[in-house]
Amino acid sequence: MGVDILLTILTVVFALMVVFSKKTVVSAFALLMTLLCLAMIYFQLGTVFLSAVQVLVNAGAIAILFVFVMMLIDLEQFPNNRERNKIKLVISIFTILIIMGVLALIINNNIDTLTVINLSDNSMKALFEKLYNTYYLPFEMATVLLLAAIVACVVITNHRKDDDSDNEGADKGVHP
Amino acid sequence: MEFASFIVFFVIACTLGGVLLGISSLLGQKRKIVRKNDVYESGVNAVGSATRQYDVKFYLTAILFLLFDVEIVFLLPWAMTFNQASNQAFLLKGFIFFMVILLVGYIFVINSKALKWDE
Amino acid sequence: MSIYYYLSAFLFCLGLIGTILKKDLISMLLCIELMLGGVALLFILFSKSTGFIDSQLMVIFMMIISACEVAIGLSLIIALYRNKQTIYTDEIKIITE
Amino acid sequence: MLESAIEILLKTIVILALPLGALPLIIHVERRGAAFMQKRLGPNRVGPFGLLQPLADVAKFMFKEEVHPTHVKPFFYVAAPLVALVVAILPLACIPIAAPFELFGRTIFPEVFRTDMGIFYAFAVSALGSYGILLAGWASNNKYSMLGALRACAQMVSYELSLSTSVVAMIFLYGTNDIHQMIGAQTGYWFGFLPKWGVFIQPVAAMLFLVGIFAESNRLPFDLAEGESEIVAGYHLEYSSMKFALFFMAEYIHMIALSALFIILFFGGYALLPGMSFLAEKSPILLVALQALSLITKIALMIWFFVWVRWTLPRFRYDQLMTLGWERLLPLGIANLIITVLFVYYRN
Repeated sequence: MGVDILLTILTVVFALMVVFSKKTVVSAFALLMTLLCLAMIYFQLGTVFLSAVQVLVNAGAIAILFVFVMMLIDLEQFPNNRERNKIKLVISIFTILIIMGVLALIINNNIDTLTVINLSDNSMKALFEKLYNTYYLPFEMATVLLLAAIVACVVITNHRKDDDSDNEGADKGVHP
Repeated sequence: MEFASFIVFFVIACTLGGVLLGISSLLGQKRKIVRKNDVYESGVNAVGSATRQYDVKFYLTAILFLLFDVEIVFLLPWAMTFNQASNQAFLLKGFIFFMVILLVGYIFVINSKALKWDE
Repeated sequence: MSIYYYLSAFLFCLGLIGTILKKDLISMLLCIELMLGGVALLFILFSKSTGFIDSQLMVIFMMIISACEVAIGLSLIIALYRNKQTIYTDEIKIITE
Repeated sequence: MLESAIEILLKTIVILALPLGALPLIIHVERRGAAFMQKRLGPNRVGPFGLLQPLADVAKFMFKEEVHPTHVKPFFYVAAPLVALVVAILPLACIPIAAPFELFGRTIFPEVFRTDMGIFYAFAVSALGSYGILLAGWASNNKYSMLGALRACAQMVSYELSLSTSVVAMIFLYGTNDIHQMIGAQTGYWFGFLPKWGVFIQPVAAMLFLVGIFAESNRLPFDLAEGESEIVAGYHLEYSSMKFALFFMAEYIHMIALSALFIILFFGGYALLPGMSFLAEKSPILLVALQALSLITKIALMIWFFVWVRWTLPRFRYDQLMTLGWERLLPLGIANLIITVLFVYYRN
C-alpha cells in the first residue's frame, strides 16, 4: 500500500515539474522521470511486458528525441514562461474542473466494482496471440503508419538548402 | 515479491552511488582556485557558449532509431509466440508483410542519404 | 490501487492545462506525452479490474502512435525553426511561405 | 515474510558485490594486458604483481580534490554520474548466476528478481544507458562534452538496432524470453562433444551482438565519445575525482552486464563448461558452485576479449561508424532474421 502512494507522489511531483518548470530541458528530464515512474507502476501492476516497452520506447527513445531537439535548438533564447493569456487560463481551469468532476463521479460510483483480477501467468502469451490474430489488421496498419512517419520525418528534416546561410554555426561533429 | 526485489535492488544501487559521491566530497581536499573552475577549451579562453546549434544528422539518427526501434520491439513478442502457435502460416504472412514494410522504409532512408555523414 | 485512477485523471488534466497554456511547441508536445501517459495508465487499470486483456493491447497501439506523433511533431518543429527561427505558437501566423 | 526479506537482501548484496568486487581486478587486468601487448611492464610495484594498484587508485580517487566548475548546471552535473552508475547496475538484476536450487526447503532463484521477460527487461534498462552520458554532456556546458555526448548517444542508438535484431532472432529460436529456459535449451552436447550453444546455431547473430556490445559500452574501436585527439575526453571532460570514477565504473559494469547477456544468449549462460559435468554429479551444492564458476569464467574470457580488441584495432572515423551501423549491420541483422524465420518455418 505504501509503495502505491510513494509512486503516485513521485509521479505527481515530476508531472508538475514538466508543466511548471521554467527551463524546457528540465521539463524534458522531468517527463523522462514521469514515464519511468509510470513504467514502475505498470511493473507493480504486473504488466512487465508493457513496463519494459514503456521504458524502451517512451522513456528510452522519445525522451532522447526531446533532448536532442533541445540541443539542436538553442533554447536559452526561448524561455517557456511567457505571459499567459487570461482567457485561456480561465477556460482551461474550467475545463479541468469539469473533467475532474466527471471523473470523480465515475470513479466514486464504481470504485467498489473495480477490484483487481489476477490475470493468470499465461496472460502474456494470450496477449500476444490476440495481438497477432484478432488485432492482425490494426497491427499491420500501425506498421504502415510507422512507414509514413519515417518517410515524413526524412522528407521534412533532411531537405537541403543550397544557400547555407541559415545553417551558420552548425557543427558537423565529424572529423574533417 | 518481484517488485519488492526490484525496489530493494534499485534503492541499494542508488545508495551505493550516493555514498561513493559523498565519501569523495567529504575526504577530498578543497582549494579555491578560480582558474580551475573555468571552461576547459584546450587551455585557451573559451569562445561562446556550449549551447549552440549542432548538426541535424544527430537528430535524424535519433528519430530513425525511435521508429525502427518501435518496429523491432513489436517483433519480439511475435518471435516468442511463433514456435507454439497453431496457425504458423498466418503468422508468417503477417511477418512477411511487416518485413516488406520495414524494408521499404529502410530503403527509403538509405536512398535519401539522410544518414550519410561523409559529405 | 484505487489511487492510480486519480493519478491517471490528474496526469491527463495536467497535460491538458499545459497544452493549452504553453506557448512554445516543444513544451506542448511534452504535455501531450503526459496526457498519453495518463490514458495508458487508465487502460492498464481497466484491464486489471475487468480482466479484459484487449485494453493492454490498446496501450501497445498508443505507444506506436505516440512514437509517430512525437517524431513528426519534432521534425515539424525543426523545419519551422529553420525557416522562422522561432518555436512560439503566437509568432507563427502563416505556415506556407 | 522475514525469510523472503533476508533472501532478497542476500541476493542483492551478492549480485552487487560480485561485479563491484571484480572491478579493480578487471582494471588491473586491462592495464597489465595493455602492457603485455605493448611489450611494457605495466603497474607492478604496489603489492605482488602490482595487484594492489587498483586499491591505491581507489584511495586516490577518494582523496582527490573535487573540482566543481562554475559554468555547469549544478544539479544535473552531480546527478549525471549517479544516473550512469545506477543505470549500468540495473540490468544485472535479472542475470542468474546458477540454476534454481533448493536450500532449507526453499526454491531459490539466484537472480535478484525473476520474470519471464528477463532479456527484454535487461535491454529496456540498458537502453537508458545513454541518459547518463547525455546528462553529463549537457550539464557540463562545454563544447567538447556536448559533442561527445551527442556522438555517444547517436552511436549507441544506432547499434542498438542491429543488436536487437540479433536478440529477436535468438528469442525466435528459443521460443521464450525466460533466461532459465534459454539456458536450459543450451545445456547438453551435439555429437557428444560440441556444446549446444547458441553461437553454433546463429553465428551471424552472435557477431552482430558482439559488435553491438562494443558500441554500446563505448569501448574501442567504438570509443568515439572520448576520442582524445578530437574532443579530448568527451562527456566526462569536466568531471574529476569520484565523479569521474563513477563514470569509469559505470562503463565497466555496463561491459560486464552486456557480456553476461551475450553469454546467456550465445554461450549457454551458467551451463557447465565442457568437462565439468562429472564433477557436478557429486552434490547439488557443488553443482551450483560449478555453474557460478562457469558463468564467471565465461565473463572473464569476454573481458579479456574486450582488452585484446582494445589494443588491437584502431578507432573508427565517425562516418565509417555510422555507415557500418546503418548500412552494413542493420540489413545484415534483418536478412539474418528473415532467413532464420523462413528456415524454421519450412523445416517444420
